[in-house]
Amino acid sequence: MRDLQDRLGYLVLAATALAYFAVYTTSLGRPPGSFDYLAILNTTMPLVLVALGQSLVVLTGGIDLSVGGVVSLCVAITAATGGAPGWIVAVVLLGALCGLVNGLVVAYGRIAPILTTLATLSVYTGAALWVLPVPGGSIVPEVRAVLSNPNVPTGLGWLALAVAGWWVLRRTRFGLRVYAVGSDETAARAVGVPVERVKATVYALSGLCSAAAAVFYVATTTAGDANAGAPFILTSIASVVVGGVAFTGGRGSAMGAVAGAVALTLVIDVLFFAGIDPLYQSLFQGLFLVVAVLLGTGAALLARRRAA
Amino acid sequence: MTVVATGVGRAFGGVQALRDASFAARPGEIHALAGENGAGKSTLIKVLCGAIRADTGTVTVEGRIATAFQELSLLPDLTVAENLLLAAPPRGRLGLVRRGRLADEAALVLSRYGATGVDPRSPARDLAVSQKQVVELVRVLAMEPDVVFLDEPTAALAEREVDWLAGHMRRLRDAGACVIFTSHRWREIERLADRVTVFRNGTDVATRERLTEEEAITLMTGRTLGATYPDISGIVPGENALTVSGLTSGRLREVSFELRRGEILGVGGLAGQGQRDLFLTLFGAGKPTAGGLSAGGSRARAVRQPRDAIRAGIAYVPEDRKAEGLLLHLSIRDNVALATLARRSRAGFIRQRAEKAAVSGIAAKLDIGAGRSTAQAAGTLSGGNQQKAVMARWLLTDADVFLLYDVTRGVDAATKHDIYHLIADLARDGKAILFYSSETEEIAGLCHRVLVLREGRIVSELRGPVGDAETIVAASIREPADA
Amino acid sequence: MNRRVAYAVAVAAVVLILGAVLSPGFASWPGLRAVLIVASFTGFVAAGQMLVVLVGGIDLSIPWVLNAAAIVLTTTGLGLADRLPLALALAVGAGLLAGLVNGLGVAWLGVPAVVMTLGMNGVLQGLTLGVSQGLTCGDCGHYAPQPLRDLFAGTVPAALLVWLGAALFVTVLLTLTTFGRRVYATGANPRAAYLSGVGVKGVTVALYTLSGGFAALAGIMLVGYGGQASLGLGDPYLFESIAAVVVGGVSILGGRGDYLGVVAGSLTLVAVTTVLRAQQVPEYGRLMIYGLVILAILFAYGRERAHD
Amino acid sequence: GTAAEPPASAPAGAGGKLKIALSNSFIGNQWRVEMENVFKAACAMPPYKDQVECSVFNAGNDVSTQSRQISNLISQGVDGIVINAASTSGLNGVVQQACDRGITVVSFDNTVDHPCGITVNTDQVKFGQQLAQFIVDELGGSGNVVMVTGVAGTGADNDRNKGAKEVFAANPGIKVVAEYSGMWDSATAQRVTAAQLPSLPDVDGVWVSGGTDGVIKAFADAKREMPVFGGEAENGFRKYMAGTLTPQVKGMSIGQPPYLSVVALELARAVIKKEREKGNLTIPFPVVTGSALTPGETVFPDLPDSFFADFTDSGPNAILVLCQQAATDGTPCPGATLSVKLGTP
Ligand SMILES: Nc1ncnc2c1ncn2[C@@H]1O[C@H](COP(=O)(O)OP(=O)(O)OP(=O)(O)O)[C@@H](O)[C@H]1O
Ligand SMILES: Nc1ncnc2c1ncn2[C@@H]1O[C@H](COP(=O)(O)OP(=O)(O)OP(=O)(O)O)[C@@H](O)[C@H]1O
Ligand SMILES: [Mg+2]
Ligand SMILES: [Mg+2]
Repeated sequence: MRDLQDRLGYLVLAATALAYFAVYTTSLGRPPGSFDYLAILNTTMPLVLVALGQSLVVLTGGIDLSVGGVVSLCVAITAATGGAPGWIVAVVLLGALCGLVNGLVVAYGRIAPILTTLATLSVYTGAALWVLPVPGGSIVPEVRAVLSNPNVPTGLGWLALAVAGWWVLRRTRFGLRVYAVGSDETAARAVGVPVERVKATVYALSGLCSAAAAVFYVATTTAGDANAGAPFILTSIASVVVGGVAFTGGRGSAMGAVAGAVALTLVIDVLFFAGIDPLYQSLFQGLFLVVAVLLGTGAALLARRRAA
Repeated sequence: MTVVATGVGRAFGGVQALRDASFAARPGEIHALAGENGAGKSTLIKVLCGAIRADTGTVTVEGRIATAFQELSLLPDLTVAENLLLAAPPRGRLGLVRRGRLADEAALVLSRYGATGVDPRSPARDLAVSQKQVVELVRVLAMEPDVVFLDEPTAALAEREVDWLAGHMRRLRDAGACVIFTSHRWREIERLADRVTVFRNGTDVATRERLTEEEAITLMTGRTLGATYPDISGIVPGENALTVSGLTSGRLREVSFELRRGEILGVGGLAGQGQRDLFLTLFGAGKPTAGGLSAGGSRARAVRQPRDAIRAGIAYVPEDRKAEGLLLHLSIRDNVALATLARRSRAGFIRQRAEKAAVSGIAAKLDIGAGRSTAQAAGTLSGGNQQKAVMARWLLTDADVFLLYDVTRGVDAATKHDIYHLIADLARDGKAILFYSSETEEIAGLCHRVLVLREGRIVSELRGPVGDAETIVAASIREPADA
Repeated sequence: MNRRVAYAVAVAAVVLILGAVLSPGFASWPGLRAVLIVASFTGFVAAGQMLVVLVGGIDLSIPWVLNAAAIVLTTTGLGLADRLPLALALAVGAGLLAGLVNGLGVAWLGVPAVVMTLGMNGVLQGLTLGVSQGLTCGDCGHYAPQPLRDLFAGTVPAALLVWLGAALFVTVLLTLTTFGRRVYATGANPRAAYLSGVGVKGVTVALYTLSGGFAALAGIMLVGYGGQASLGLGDPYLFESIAAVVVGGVSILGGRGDYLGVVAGSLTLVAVTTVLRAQQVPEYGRLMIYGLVILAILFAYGRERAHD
Repeated sequence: GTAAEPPASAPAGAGGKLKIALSNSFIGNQWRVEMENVFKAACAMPPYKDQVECSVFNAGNDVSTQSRQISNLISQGVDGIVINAASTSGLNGVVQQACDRGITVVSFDNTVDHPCGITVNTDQVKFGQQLAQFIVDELGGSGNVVMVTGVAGTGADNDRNKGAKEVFAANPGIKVVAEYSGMWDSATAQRVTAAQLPSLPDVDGVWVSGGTDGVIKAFADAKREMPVFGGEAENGFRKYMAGTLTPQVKGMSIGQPPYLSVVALELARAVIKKEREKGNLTIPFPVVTGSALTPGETVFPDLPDSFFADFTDSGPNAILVLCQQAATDGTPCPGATLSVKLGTP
C-alpha cells in the first residue's frame, strides 16, 4: 500500500509519457524523434535538479522557497561571468553556501523552514538583481557543449550522475538520517541523530542543486535573467508532490520527485499537442496536479482497503 | 561508582522539575527510580544520559550509555530494521549501506534478543504499541551498554514481555552493567531492583535496598493510601446501557455483549487481541464491517463518529494521552472543556464564566496539577496529571458509558489509587464502564465481570469479582473448548 | 494576548516610528491613512491565510480567488449602485465556493493543502481568463459602483471600518465561540480533537471556505479602491499574506496565533516597504532589506521552542 | 477563441498555407490578452486568412515552458514563429535550433536577443526619453519629478529608465524626488503611490513606465494637485487626459502597441515568402498628447481603464488600422482587408 504512494511519481510519469506519445503521434502522424527527446532532456534538467534538492528538504519535513532566489542569483552570476569553469565551481559553492545559510537559520535559529526561506528568497532575489540588472550575459560555448549540447545528449550523463548521487546518498548513514529527521525529529534526536547537522546539510545540498540547475539553465538558454528562478519555486514543489514525497517528511524518494519534474514538463507538451485554448491552459495544469495526487492517494487507499 | 549526580537542579519555564537532587548507582546493580508523576524521574534520566543539561549540580557517568526514553523514540517512517540499525548499518564496499542486508541483519538482532513476531521490514508506525516498545528495547539492549536507562519500559508491555525484559535486565546486571529503570508498578520494582531511590517533588528522599510498598508510597506521597482496589461488591448493576451485537471491525470478530449501568466490565486477553479496535469502534472512531451497537434508552442513535458517540452518552478515555488525548500547548481549561463546548455555550458563544467554574470544579475535585492555574498549557503537567485532565474532560460530559482504555498506564501509585476510586464512584452513580488495562491485575481487582478476547473474539467470560490476574491470563491462553 | 502577538504589535510600532523619523509626512494622518488602507488589503487576505494556517494548512489559491471575485464583481455590478448587492453576493459567493472546494479537497479527499490550493489557483486562472476572455469584454469596462468607491473617501475612510469589522469578526469567532475553540483544538492535535467530538473535517472545510471569502473580500475592496478590476490584482498577495501571518506571530505549525498579531504584521510589512521606497533604496536593495527585516523579526519572536 | 487548434496532421506547407505560430510567454495582463486578440483577428482577416494558418500558445511566464512549446513548434514543422518572450535571454538556445531548421523567428515586445532571429519593437530608450522630455518641457526645466518604474531585471524596464534618467540628468532644474516600482500594474502602482505620497514634497511631474491610471488615482485620492504625467497608453490614463475622468490631467501617453504581434506576423510572412530581407524593425510608437483625443480611436469610454488604447494605429501614416472587436474579442474586423505597412527596410 505504501509502495504505491512511493511510486506515485513513476506512475504519473508513465501515464503522462504515454499521453505525450499518443497526442504527439496523432497530431503529427509520426512518433517523437531524437530532437524531441533531446529538447525535453535539456529543458527539464534545471527543474529536475531543483526538484531533487527540494525533495531532500521535504524529506526532512521542511520546504525550500528560496530555490527561486538561489537559481536567480546563480543564473545571474553564471551569465554575467560567462560561465568559465572556475566561475561555475564558484557559483556551485555559492549556491551551497546560500543553502547552508538557510539550513543554519532553520536548524540552529529554530525558525520554521517556510518562513526562513521566504525571507531569504527575497534576499537572494535582490542579490540577483544587483548582479544582473538587465537580462543578458553569455556562456562559454565549450561549457554549453558539455552540459546541454543541443545535438548530443550530454544531459543524459548528468542526469545519470544526479541519479547516482541520490543512489549513493540513500546508502550513506546521512541518507538514513534524512529520513529519520523527517519521520520524527524529537525521536531522531533521542536516538543520537545530529538533527541540526542533517538539516543544515540538506538545505546546503538543496542550494547546491539549485546552483547546478542555474548553470544548466544558462547553458541551455545561453544567457541569464535575474528573474529566472521565480517559476522554480512552485514547479519544484509541484514536482515533489507529484513525485509522491510526503510533505510531512520521511516518506518518498528524490527519484520520485525527478520523475514528477519530467512528468510536469511532459504535461506542457500534452496540452500543446492537444490544442488546448491558451486561456484555459492553466485550468488543465491545475487539474492535472490535483488529479495526479488524488489518484495516488485513491489508489493507496484502495490497496489498503483490499489488504485490510 | 558509575553514575553519580549531586545537587542537580533543572527547571522548565516556571516548573522546577529537579531541585538539589542526588543520585548514585554502581556497576552490577539494577537500580529503580520510584516516585509520583512529575517527581522528576524522567528529567533526572535525561540529565544523566546527557539529553538535557542541568541548571545546577554535577553529573558523572562512566561507560557506554544507552537510553530508552519514556516517550518512544522509534522513527515511524523507518522500517524496524532501519530503526534498529540506524547507528551502525551493515556496510559494503565504499562504506555504503547495504540496504538489501538490513532486514536480515535486523532479524538476526531481534532473534538474538528473543524478540519474535516483529517483521523487520514493517514500518515502525504499523506496529502495535507493545511491539514498538519491544523494538525500542531491543535497540537499546543491542548496544550492549555499560549503563542503561529504561524510563518506564514496561508501561506498554504485557506480562509475558515484562518477563522477557526482566531476563535481559538481569543478564546485563550480571555482566556488570548498571541498569537504571523507572516504573509505577511496585511489583516490578520489588521483583527486579537491587536498590530503589524514591523521588518526591524533584528531590531524592531515600535510597533503600529493601522497601515495602506501603513505605514506598508514604515516601513518595507523604501520605498513606488505603486498600488498593475499592470495594465494588455493594454496587448492583442496573438496566442495560450498551448492547453490542456481532461487532466485526479491524481485528475484531463478531463480538457481542451487554453492559449495564453500575457495572465495571473488564476486557482481558493478551496484548493485541483487538482490544483497541473494540474501544475505538464503540466510540465511532473505527468502521465496523458488521454488527453494531445501541447505547441506552432514548439516546440511542447511529454512532458513525466520536461526535455521535458523545451525543449518545459514550465517553472514551485513551491510553496515549499525547497522541489521542491532549492538545499539549493549549490551556488545561481548553483541554478539559473540549468535549462539552456546546453544552456551555449560547448561540455558539462560549459562556466563559460557566466554563471556568466547571473546569475549576472538576480540576479541584481530581486535584489536577496541585492547584496550578487552569490557564497554563496542558503540556506543562506531568504524565499522571495529564491523564487526570483527560479523565476530567470526560467526567464533564455526564456520559452513561465510559470506555476506559488503559487509563492508568504510566500513572503513579497515588494517582492510580485515585483513579480506581473515581471509577468505582462512577459505577456507584449508575455509569456503565468498559475497562481495559495492560496490567491484568487491575482488571482482576476492579471489575464485576471480565470478557477475555483472543484473536478478536470473546473466548470466555469470567463472572463475579475475579480477584487474581492468573485466572484471566489462564483464560487468555487456554485453547477454547470447541476449537 | 500572547507574547508573540505583543511583539508583533511592538515591531509594527517601531517601524512606524522609524518611518516617521526618516521621512516627514509619514507620521501625519494622511500618511498613516494611506499606509492603513494599503495594509488593509494585506490584512484581508492574511485573515483567510491565518485561518487555514491555524489548522496547519496553507492557501496558495489566494491570487486567483481574489482576481476571480474582483472580475465577477465588475462584470455583474455593471457599475450600477442598485446592482451592487447582487454583485457583492456573487463575488463573495465565488470566493466562498472556491474555498469550499479547497476545503473539501483537503479535508475529505485528503489532498495535501499545497497541492489542492495550488491546483485551485490554476483552475481559477484558467476559468477566469477563459470565461471573461481576459477582461477584454465591453461589460468589464464598468467602474466599481459608487458606494463601493466611496468606502475610500473621507478622512477616516469606511474601508478601515470594514477592516475593523473583519478584525472583530475574526477575533470574536476565534476567541469567544465554540467554533474558535474547535479551530485551535484541530490545529493543536487533530486526532485528539476528533476523539473529543470535534468535527475536524467540518472545521477544516469551514476555514478554507472563509479563506476564500476573505480573498474575495480583498478583491472587492481592491476594486473599490482602484475603481476597476484588472488581471494582475492578486499577484502580490500570495507571499505577502504568508509573510503577514508569520510576522504576526502565528505558528506555521498550527494551533497558535490570533488576528491582532496579523493586523500588526500587515502594518509592519507595508510600513517597511513604504519606508524603504521613501528612502529611494533601489529595487534590489529593497528586496534584500525586506528579507532581512523579516528574518530579524523571526529571530526576535518567531523561533520555535528549544529542544534540549 | 479557439484559434489555438493546431493543424491536425498536415505536413508543412500543405495547401500552400504558411504555418505561423505565436508563442506568448504569459497572459496574466490585459496588454498580452489584447496582443493575442489582435493577432487572432489579423489571422482571420484577408490576406492572412488565405495565406497563413495561425496558432497561439501561452507559457505561463515560465521560460522552460515556452522553450518546450517552441521545441514542439519546431517538431510540428511550422514555417514561422512569432515570439513574445518570457525572458530576453532565456530562449536563445531554442531559437538557435529553430533557425538551424530554417524556421523564421520574429520576436517582439520582450524580444529574444539571439542574432539569428528578427526583432520588431519600439525604441524603449526613446520611450523613456520622449516622456521625460515632455515633462521637462511642460515644467519649463525645473521641478520635482517622480519616476514609477516597471518590473526590475527586465530589458524594457532598464531601457526606459535609462532614457528617462538621461533626460532628467541633462536638466539640472529637475529633481527626481522618488523612484519606485509599480510593477507595470495599475493596482500595484496605485497602492505604492498612495503609500508614498504623504512623505513626498510637491510633485510637479510624474514619469510612469506602466500603470499610469493607478498613479493618477492615487494622486486624486490624496487630493494632491495634479502634476504633469508622462505615461503608457492605458485607456484609463487617456480618459483622464480627455477629461472623461476627473480631474483632467495634462500628459503625454506613449504606448507599446499590442499590434506589434500583427507587425511581427506580417514580417514573418513577408520574410518566409521572400518578399522582404531579414532585418530588425523598429516601429514608431503611437503618441498622444494634450486633450484632443478621439473616442473610439485613441480613447475608449466604455472599455476598462486597464485596457491599452493603442491596439490600433491612427492617423495618415498608420501602420495598420484595427477595429475595437479585434482587440476585445479577437474577431476579424467586418469586411476589411488588413494592410500592414512595414515601410522599406
Ligand atoms: N519539557 C518540559 N516542559 C515543561 N515542564 C516539564 C517538561 N518536562 C518535564 N516537565 C515538568 O517537570 C516535572 C517533572 O517531570 P518528569 O517528567 O521528570 O516527571 P516523572 O517523574 O518522570 O513523571 P512520570 O512518572 O509521570 O513520568 C513535571 O512537573 C513536569 O510537568
Ligand atoms: N498508539 C497507536 N497509534 C496508532 N496506531 C495504533 C496505536 N496502537 C495501536 N495501533 C494500531 O491499531 C490497530 C489495532 O491495534 P491492536 O489490535 O493491536 O490493539 P490492542 O489489542 O489494544 O493492542 P495493544 O495492547 O498493543 O495496544 C493496529 O493496526 C495497530 O497498529
Ligand atoms: Mg517520566
Ligand atoms: Mg492491546
